[in-house]
Amino acid sequence: MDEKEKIIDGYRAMVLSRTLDKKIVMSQRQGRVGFYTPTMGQEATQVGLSMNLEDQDLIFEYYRDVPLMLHRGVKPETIIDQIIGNSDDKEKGRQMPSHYTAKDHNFMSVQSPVATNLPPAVGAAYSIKYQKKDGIVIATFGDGSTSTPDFHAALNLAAVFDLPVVFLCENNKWAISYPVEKQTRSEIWKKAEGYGMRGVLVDGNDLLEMYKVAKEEIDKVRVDGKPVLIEAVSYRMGPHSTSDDPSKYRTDDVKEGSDKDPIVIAERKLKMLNYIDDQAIEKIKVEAKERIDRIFDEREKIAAPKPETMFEDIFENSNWIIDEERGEIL
Amino acid sequence: MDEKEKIIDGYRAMVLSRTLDKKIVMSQRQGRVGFYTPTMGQEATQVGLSMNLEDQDLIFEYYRDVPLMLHRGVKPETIIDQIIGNSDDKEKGRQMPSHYTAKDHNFMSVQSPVATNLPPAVGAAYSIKYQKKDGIVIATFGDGSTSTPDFHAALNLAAVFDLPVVFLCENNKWAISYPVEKQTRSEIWKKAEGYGMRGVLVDGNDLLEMYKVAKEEIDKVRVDGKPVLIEAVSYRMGPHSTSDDPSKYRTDDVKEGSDKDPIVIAERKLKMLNYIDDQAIEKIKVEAKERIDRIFDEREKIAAPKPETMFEDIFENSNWIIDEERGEIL
Amino acid sequence: MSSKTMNIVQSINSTLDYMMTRDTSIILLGEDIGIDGGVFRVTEGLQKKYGKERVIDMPLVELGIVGMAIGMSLTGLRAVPEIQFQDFIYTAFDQIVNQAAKMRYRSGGEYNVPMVLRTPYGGGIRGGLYHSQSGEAYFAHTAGLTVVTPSNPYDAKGLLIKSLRLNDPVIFLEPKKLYRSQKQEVPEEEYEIPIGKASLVHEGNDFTFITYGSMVPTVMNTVSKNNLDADVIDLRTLVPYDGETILNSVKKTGRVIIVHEAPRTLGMGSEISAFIAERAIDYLLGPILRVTGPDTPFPYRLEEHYLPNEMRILKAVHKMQQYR
Amino acid sequence: MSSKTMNIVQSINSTLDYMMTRDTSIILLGEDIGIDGGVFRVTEGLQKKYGKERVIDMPLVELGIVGMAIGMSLTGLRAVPEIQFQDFIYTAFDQIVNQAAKMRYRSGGEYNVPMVLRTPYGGGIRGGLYHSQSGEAYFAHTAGLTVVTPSNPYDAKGLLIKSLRLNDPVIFLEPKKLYRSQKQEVPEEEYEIPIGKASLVHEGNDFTFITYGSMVPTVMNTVSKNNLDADVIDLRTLVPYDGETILNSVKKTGRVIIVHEAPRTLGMGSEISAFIAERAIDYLLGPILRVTGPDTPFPYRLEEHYLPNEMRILKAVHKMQQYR
Ligand SMILES: Cc1ncc(C[n+]2csc(CCOP(=O)(O)OP(=O)(O)O)c2C)c(N)n1
Ligand SMILES: Cc1ncc(C[n+]2csc(CCOP(=O)(O)OP(=O)(O)O)c2C)c(N)n1
Ligand SMILES: [Mg+2]
Ligand SMILES: [Mg+2]
Repeated sequence: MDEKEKIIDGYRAMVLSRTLDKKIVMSQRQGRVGFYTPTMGQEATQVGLSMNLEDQDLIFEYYRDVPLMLHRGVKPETIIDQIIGNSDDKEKGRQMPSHYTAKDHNFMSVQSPVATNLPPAVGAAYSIKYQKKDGIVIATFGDGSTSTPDFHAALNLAAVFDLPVVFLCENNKWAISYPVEKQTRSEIWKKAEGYGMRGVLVDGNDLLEMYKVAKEEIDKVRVDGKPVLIEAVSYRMGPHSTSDDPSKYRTDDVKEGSDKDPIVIAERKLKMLNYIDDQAIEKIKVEAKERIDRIFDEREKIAAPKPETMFEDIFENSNWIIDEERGEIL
Repeated sequence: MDEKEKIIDGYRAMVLSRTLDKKIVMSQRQGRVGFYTPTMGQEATQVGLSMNLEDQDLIFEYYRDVPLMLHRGVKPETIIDQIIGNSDDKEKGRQMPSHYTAKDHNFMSVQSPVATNLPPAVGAAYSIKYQKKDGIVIATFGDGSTSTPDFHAALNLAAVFDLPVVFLCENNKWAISYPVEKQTRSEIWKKAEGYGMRGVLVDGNDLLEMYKVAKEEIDKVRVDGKPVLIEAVSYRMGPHSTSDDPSKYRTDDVKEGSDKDPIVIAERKLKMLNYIDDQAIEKIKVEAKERIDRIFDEREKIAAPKPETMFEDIFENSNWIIDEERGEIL
Repeated sequence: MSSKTMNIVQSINSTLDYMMTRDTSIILLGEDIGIDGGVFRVTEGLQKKYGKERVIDMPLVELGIVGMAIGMSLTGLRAVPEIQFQDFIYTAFDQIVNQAAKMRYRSGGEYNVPMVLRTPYGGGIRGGLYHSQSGEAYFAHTAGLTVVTPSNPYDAKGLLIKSLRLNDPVIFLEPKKLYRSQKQEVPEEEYEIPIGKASLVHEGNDFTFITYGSMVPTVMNTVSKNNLDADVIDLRTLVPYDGETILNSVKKTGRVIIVHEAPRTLGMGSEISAFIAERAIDYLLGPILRVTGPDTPFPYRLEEHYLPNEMRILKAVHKMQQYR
Repeated sequence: MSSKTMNIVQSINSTLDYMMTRDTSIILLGEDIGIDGGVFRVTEGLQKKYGKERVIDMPLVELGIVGMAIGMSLTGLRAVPEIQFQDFIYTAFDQIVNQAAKMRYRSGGEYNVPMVLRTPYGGGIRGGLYHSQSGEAYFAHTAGLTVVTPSNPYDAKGLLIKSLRLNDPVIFLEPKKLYRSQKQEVPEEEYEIPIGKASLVHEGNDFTFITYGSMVPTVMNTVSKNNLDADVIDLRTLVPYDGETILNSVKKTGRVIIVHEAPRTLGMGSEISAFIAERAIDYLLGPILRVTGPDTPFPYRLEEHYLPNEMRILKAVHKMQQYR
């Protein structure tokens, strides 16, 4: 794919993700989905990063990484199946919505306790280095997550052992109701220095900028095998989750379609570059909408997982305790 | 006390501590003490800090802070009672040696999991600020402890809430067998910046230097109420503990009486200032030795705690479960 | 005596308010508890009333929330940390079991930690693996912790007031499934429910049901719908549990069924069962049965199969009835 | 068949060596395990033999040790993290219970964590509050963890080999009191001890002693010194425990005494007792008794009063004998 195609393709993933996002949020309001953490506003950050990844790279993602997953080739079906928790869901309907798994694209399984994906990400990077494999590890998390114990442990260890990890902090300015200014008295990217690691700040609202900076950084990681902390600043345009009401704690909403919307920013830039025009944009959007609507309706019809699946996968082999409990409950 | 007296007094505390240290280590070899973490080498760091403290200050110390305790006025008896775990021990013989408590001098009770004293120290500073009391909080820990989750949580919170905490990292270069160069890729004092906090480096082997730098920093904390991270570099002259054999992992020992011994450094400087001469030094050392020998022999004779004390202080009021267990065991 | 109709959320909220007015040493801290009023709205309005210094919105670090609460409680305050979901408490586990629980003991009684750690727990809200856990056994196994869980608005108030007057750490577990599921008259004046005292919420002769928290309504419904002639004991305090009330009932009925949501292996039911097997074996007319969550993580879509329900309780009843 | 006389430390050390030679995916990580050989010398010599990349001296962060081990085990390696003392594991508790234990389940079986977490536990070395804890119940209560503890050099080898061949996380608890207290012939060739299979280390008709880890020698000495006609069951695996062996013995003797070091409330004994009270109530000739550590933190100077001993076990025996 040439550079232009690659960028248009990135934009297309952003639109697909936004379309899916809105579909799920709407479906949640209609009672068709139980819960969801919207990703609106973080599309450029994630896609810009993803555009630099290779097949063998491992990704320890967090719950808001739908754009990243879609761009990397995970099908919307996978996302929707997880959100509905139907019997096609790779996780067998076990996790609440927004906790995806996609091993076929090297995505780990998302946990809820924030940033606890980071130390395992470092361990995975150790594996790669030790086994002399190709590839790097991406570990993503929010601004709030920088306060956690796991953030500290992971960054220090990745630096100490010279491991190829890209720590992507998706600074969307909020941790539920708590603003990033109160989370810490330092800029996030500057925390890297305290670990003896490179740190960079990038405008995560701007697809092209994000693509460029991530490229520079990821190229370095591939060469020198050392970690980097990227702080990509965007904005959480939606509520924290479908259970959240941001009007309780903030007034500075960024509206969809406004100047600060990363999709609008991308469109402006791509038009300036003559990569796309209004017609192309319209086509991309219509296609995305039709695709998502169709898929969603289709996936919704898939049955729930069978009750007996509840007792699978605790261990590779079951044991008498689980067997008895299954017998008693089913 | 004038400045000169204060400094001589500091030196005296260093000698007292060193004397006690050697006495305990020797007693451990003789089977009179079960375990001990020597403090040899960290006297100047601790005393230099302590010289700037006031009565109301709260101290969340760690297991190697005997010089600090002694300088602040904790009696050697208190230390020895704890180490023996006799019935006069304030902790009732419950903790293994080196885990002191001295509430009368505002010392907390030492725990083993390293650095887990730091978040409570921040909470105590919050109390002081909230209740508009005087005083600051001192929290001490080793170089290895900077890798812990609690270090990160505490520094970030102290900065976010503008709390009067002095974080004293006693960098003695080793965490048992693990050298500080491998613990982290950054200088420790530089980690402060990642929390938006002041950080300073000081020669913790030099009593006068330590006193001066700690004074500057503590004065600031008393005025602006904001935290600081002080990295005081010294050297763990002894083994990690009486169970440890440093010859397995290091060869660069600092010998007692050598140029790098903080007591030797202090003596040289104090003599240059004409604060003391060889005779005065000898007198201080002899007095310390006689005092410690006498106290140790005396405290050793104190009986063990009574078995029933094992069942006290789990809660303010006992409950039937504990009562029954006591009945069954005693 | 005046009273108000309230759910558990309202009861805890108004009790915190009541106590904060009277005991100025009480201070709340947690994620999103201030301006947002808590993700379950339990602390709604309190920051507005008591200020940001007393109802503290915290950075995202449970270890720091609990750690700071310990330090506050060591120095004249009475901290009430909230952990947003009990599932996230494990990142602060060391502070709880190695610091808070052992402070009085290790300091020979010189220091103590009068902290009330509040946290919603259990399933019933479609939270899946990480928003549904019932971890009470971890705390109940830890010497030095008092573990409390109310099952209704009235008890919530009395237990919370009492907890806020203890001088040792309390783990105050709020069954989130019941937060808004029932309303009850709650007196406006203050009252305490003693720690260690269970509530006999139904009386009968054939069975002893021992339960607590979210399972109390499930058991009660099963008992009344099926006209079971049974004692139902709501433990309210898990440590120290009320051995006397349990024994009295067991000696009367001889048939014990313990019901809880948490996984069976080493769940609270195992302790209660062992206690009975130690003290009242002669009175038993059948096995001691446990109806609990299974030893699996908590599933999202199949939540209703995970949670003990009427059918499973009746299965145990029938098993017991067939005995001998 | 050749064999060597070894203590537990030597048995684990040589087994790690044996397995590392054969399974190149095994990798060790922990504090002071490399150049220093571990504070109990369990990993002595291994770094020299296998290199610093394979026997990793780690910075001081348990959360990171376990977290990295999980990541390694997800990606083709088989990590063997060591926690220097089990008492310090709580700072990594979330990684253990929320990550390692739930990985296979939450990913629908796509991912798994073949990690063997080794850690010395229990009292007997004058370690006081923070170097003596027996926290096995915390792990045994956690769905998704296999919990193993050997009581002698022979079992240590067989259990460790088996653990290193499981594809799920194992908590491998080493009773530090026994590390060097006994020598035994350990075959040089490999053998596995199955997970979930207890060992009947003494046979008799009057009593069933159920125990594990550091208490096995204590119970065995009491039995032989006092000529007790008793079964002694060494559980070896705590989860899944060997229900069959337990039931067979209980049905034979009718008198059960469970012995462990950990605090009584919700200690492993409560689960075993509840299991028996559920399945074999008719066979019981007396109460199910527990001889355990009390519900207090672990004291330094009074350690010998904390640990169950012959006197306390005999007290239980007499209590049982007086029954009926
Ligand atoms: C350890 C832990 N504590 C609390 C929560 C509850 N919680 C879920 S998301 C969230 C905020 C996360 O903020 P941030 O890291 O900035 O990510 P964002 O949601 O903004 O993308 C909180 C507090 C959690 N999931 N994990
Ligand atoms: C959480 C935790 N992990 C491991 C240990 C075991 N341990 C005791 S001291 C120590 C090294 C501490 O090094 P440092 O912080 O530099 O302090 P120092 O002993 O050098 O004064 C270790 C690993 C512990 N006490 N706590
Ligand atoms: Mg955020
Ligand atoms: Mg050190």
